[in-house]
This record gives sequence, C-alpha cells and structure tokens, in this order.
Amino acid sequence: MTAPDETMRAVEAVLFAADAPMTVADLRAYVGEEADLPAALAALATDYAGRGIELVERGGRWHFQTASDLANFLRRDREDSRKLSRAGIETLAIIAYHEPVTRAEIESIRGVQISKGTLDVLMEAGWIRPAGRREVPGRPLLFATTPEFLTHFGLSSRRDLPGIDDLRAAGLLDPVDLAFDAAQSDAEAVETADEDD
Amino acid sequence: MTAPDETMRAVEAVLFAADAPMTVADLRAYVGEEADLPAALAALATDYAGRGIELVERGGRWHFQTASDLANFLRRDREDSRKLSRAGIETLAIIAYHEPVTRAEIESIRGVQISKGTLDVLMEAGWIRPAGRREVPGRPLLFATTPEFLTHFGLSSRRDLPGIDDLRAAGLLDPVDLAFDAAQSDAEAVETADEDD
Amino acid sequence: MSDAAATLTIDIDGWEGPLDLLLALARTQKVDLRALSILQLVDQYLAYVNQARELKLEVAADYLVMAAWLAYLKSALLLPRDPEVEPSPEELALRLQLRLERLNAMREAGARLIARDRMGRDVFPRGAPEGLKTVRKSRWQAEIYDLIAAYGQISARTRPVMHVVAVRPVMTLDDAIARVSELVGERVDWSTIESFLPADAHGLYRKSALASSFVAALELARQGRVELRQKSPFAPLYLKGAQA
Repeated sequence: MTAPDETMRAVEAVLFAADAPMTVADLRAYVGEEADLPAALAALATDYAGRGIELVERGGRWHFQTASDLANFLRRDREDSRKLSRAGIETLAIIAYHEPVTRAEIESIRGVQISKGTLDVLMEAGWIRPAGRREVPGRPLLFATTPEFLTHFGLSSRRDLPGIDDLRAAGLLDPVDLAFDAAQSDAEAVETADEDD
Repeated sequence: MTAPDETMRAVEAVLFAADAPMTVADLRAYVGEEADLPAALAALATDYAGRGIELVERGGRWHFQTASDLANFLRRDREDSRKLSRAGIETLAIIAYHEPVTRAEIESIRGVQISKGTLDVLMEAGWIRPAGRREVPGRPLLFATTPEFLTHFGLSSRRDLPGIDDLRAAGLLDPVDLAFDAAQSDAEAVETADEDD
Repeated sequence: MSDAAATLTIDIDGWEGPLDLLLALARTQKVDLRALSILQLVDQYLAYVNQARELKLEVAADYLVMAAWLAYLKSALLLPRDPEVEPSPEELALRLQLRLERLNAMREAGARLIARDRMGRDVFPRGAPEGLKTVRKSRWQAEIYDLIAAYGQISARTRPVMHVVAVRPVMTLDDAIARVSELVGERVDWSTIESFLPADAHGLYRKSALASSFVAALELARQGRVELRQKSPFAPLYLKGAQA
C-alpha cells in the first residue's frame, strides 16, 4: 500500500463521508475538475483489497463497504428486514435478466398474474423503476432495474448477473415463440441431415 | 501499511459500519473475547495515518473520520439559476426608476407591501444596495441599484431605462386603453371602406 | 406416477399457479427439462389435482383449466395423428416444455441472485457518514424586458386614471336647427335633406351633419315651420318651408 497522493486522499475522504454511492461525475464536483479520478479510484481499490473495508463500483457508482467475508461479525442483531416472497424474487429476476420488460411479459414467463403488491414491494425497495413504454398497442409500461439494485446485490453491472451469459447462449432469455421457431428449424435441419444419410 | 490480520480487518469493518463511536468493550462484543483489540486498534491507527480517513480515539471511544485537512473537499458550491419572482422584479423596477427610495415609498408606488425577503433576494443578487438614510423622522433606509444591476441588464447607465412615454409607445403602459384605441381606429377604417363602395 | 405426486405436499395454495406446480412435478422426474416426459408430467398433474379434489381441497379455476388442457394434450399425443389439426400435439408439448425451461431458469437465477452478498445483510455501508454538503448559491435571473414591463404595469396600475375623449368633428343639433331654418326660408320648392348640408362636409362630419339636420327637420316640422315628404321608406326625404 503506497502513500496516497492528494487526489487519492480527497477521493477517499469524500466517498467515506458520502451517504450514497457516487459516480465519477459526482466525485468531480467535490474533488475538482483536473483530478485523475479513474487512476485514484483504481489505486484506492488496490489499497483496500483484502482489508476489512473495500472500495467497490456498482453500475458506475463507487462506495466503500465492509468485506463480505466479515458478515458474521456484523450480522449481530441485524435481521434481514427485506424478506422477499418467492413471487417477488422471481419477478425481480425476470426484470433483471430481461429488462426492459412489460408486466405481461413477466406474467407470461411466470404463468400467473402478478399481484399488484409484488411490483410495489420491488419499487419501494428501490430495485426496479418504470422505464418508459413499449411502442405497441396499449403502450404498456416497461420495468427495469435501478443502480440501487446493483448496489444491493453487489453487481458491478447487469453483465455480472449470475449465469446471464449461459442463459443467453442457451436461448433461455428468448421468448417462447422465438425459441419454438428455433427448435422447429433445428428439428428440420436434423431431419434433412437424416435424410441425407 | 502492512497486510491486516483478521482482528484488524474485523475491527476495521465493525467501526466502519457502526453508527456511533465504540469503546473497546463495545468492539469486543462483535469481534470476540480473545482478540487483542488494543494492538489491532494501534496497528490500524498507524495504517490510516496520513490517509484521507483517520482512526481516532476520543474519551475511550474509537471511530473513523475524514482527515480534518480535507474538510474543504466535503462541501461544494452549487449555483442554481433562479428566476426572480414577480414581487422581486417589480420592486427592482421601482428602485431603478426612483432611486434612492425608501421601502415605504416602494410600497406606496407598488400599492402592495413588500416582504423583507424580496429586498434580501435583490441584495443577494447584487442588484441593489442600501444607499444611506433619508433625513426625515425615523431616518428610513434608502435603496439604490448597483453597477452589477447595470451590467446584468445591459445598461450603460440608469438613463438608458425607457421613460414613461417610451413605455406608452411600446404598449407597456395602460394596455387596456391602447387596446380600445386600436379597436376604434379599426372600426373607422371599415366605415371608410364602406363609403368608398 | 401418483407416487411422484404424493412426494409433494397437497397444498394447492402453496403454488404460484399451474405452471409453478407443473415445474415442481417435472423436477420430481429428476431429468433435464429437455428430456422431460410430457406424458408422464400430464399424468402427474392430473393425479395431483384429482387427489386434491378427493381431499375436498378447493382447487382454483386456473388449475382446472390447465388440467383440462393437459387431458386434451394427452389424448392428442396418444391418438393417431390428425394432420389437419394445427398446431400438432408435439408442438404444444414442445411449447409447454419451453415455458417450463424458462420459468425454471428464472427461478434458479432468482435463487442465485438472492444468495449474493447483499448490502445491509452481508456487507454494510458506513454506519454514520458525515454526509457531503452542497452550499447552494442562487444565481438570480431577470431580463430587461421583464423589468421594464413590470414598471409599465405598476404605472398603469397605480397612476391616477384620466380619460380624455378625443375631439371628433360633429354638427350639434342647435347648429343644425339654425342652419336648416335659415336655408328653408330661402327656398320655395321641395329640396332633399342632403342639399341642406354644408358643401364641404365629408366623412364623419357629413354623417354627423346629416343626422343632426334630420333631427332638426323633425323638430321644425313639429313646430309647424317645415313640411316633410317621403314617397316610400328609404326614398329621398324632401323639405319645404311651411305655408304661412
């Protein structure tokens, strides 16, 4: 751990004092226009690696947090107040992996209507937000995840969603109709191949 | 800065997440009975010396705080562009046309009382200043415009302000009468046209 | 088959809809969903729903709709293929399997997501941040036009209002009576009222003179000093001095 330069010290202090994660632009308003913030952030992240506190980036916003392996020291008398229902977890996962997505699309994947409360709970937690409308008849509202979602679940970006690459490669994020057409043409291809033998 | 041991990491995380300074006894409840807390605290204090964050002890309680020399980074000035209220612009106009003028005179011209806030805003904007007192009973304060006022409104002197006749010509005075006269001359024009037929 | 169903607790309320129940039943087959036996799944589902009804549990309508649809699918899969029927039962079965795969994928993704190190449960932000201060400075804006217009309005609002009626060219009734009575005395024959107007009267003054002269003629006729004649409405109006 090298002796920090003035920019590093300033960034360290500002992020430490901040009560919410900050983007580089947010930081710049405090630390100054000239400072090389990306370099300072990278150097700080290295300094703090392996300590009890870590500097992390979530969706372009930086914050300090305790190291996850120390949870056992900190969990004392803290209970998980945000216990999500199964419907809530599935709905959140569908939004996160498919965003932006309409309510009807969520319902079609789950095979059941979403009760009004489910989206409200996710919205109240600050994890999802309305994200415009789909330009089809009825102009249904779209939902997407928020930066707070990334912060809460410790994701640098949506690309960090567990298994998202595999799911995409397997076509499991495609709608059933699309997957059905793909399966049909695969089957035809196999049939044709069989006939060729 | 040495690689921290587990006790140091735990103390670091606990103090970071704590919402108030902690005694060694407080810390022990989280970190464990066996831990050598004084050693860990001393090592941490050394680690953080000279950084943007410091570990400090006050009356037997430990906490992290931002380095005091960085306080200037923790605040920033933000300039909001704000539009002057109607009362503000009217008051400013009266001062500009009648300066130096007392508050009572402004009120008498406006026909409405002015709140103290209105003059404060104009003062904050740098457009008016106190300009002595009128030597009458009560010695009321006089107000006048400033050079910044002229600069902001693109005037080289107060004489550049249009006079009452200019205002009338520009349709800015007594708009009701002007509208009436305009309607009258239109009507005459129509009559004349009829006679020409 | 009912063994598989029996491994699941009979509690219809515990399922998030028929697809959820189907997925749970499918998992009891312990195969990859792509190798799922749809026929077996249909039997599992129907057995489960029947069991629930035997136990007199209330079964929601959508579970029964799914049961009816699955019964149809099963018969279509077993009976000789009718090429006219679109979509084919195999296509319907494939679609069901694709839906189950997708729901399963999201269920597993949700479980992995929720098991991550979460803020406020596994990792913690600073407990008592000092907070950052933003010192707001207002930069007041106003335009010169606003300033001038405001002064104009104050002036309009508070200055004593003085109304001046513009001087208009008119012939008063007194002037007209004097003029008509003088002129009518000089004439012997019937003359149009217009001939009593000043020769140089134009525009508004002429209109005013005509109106005043007409009223003057009526007044003089009332006094018995002139006679009036008009052949029809809007026809020319003639005046003549009264016979003495």
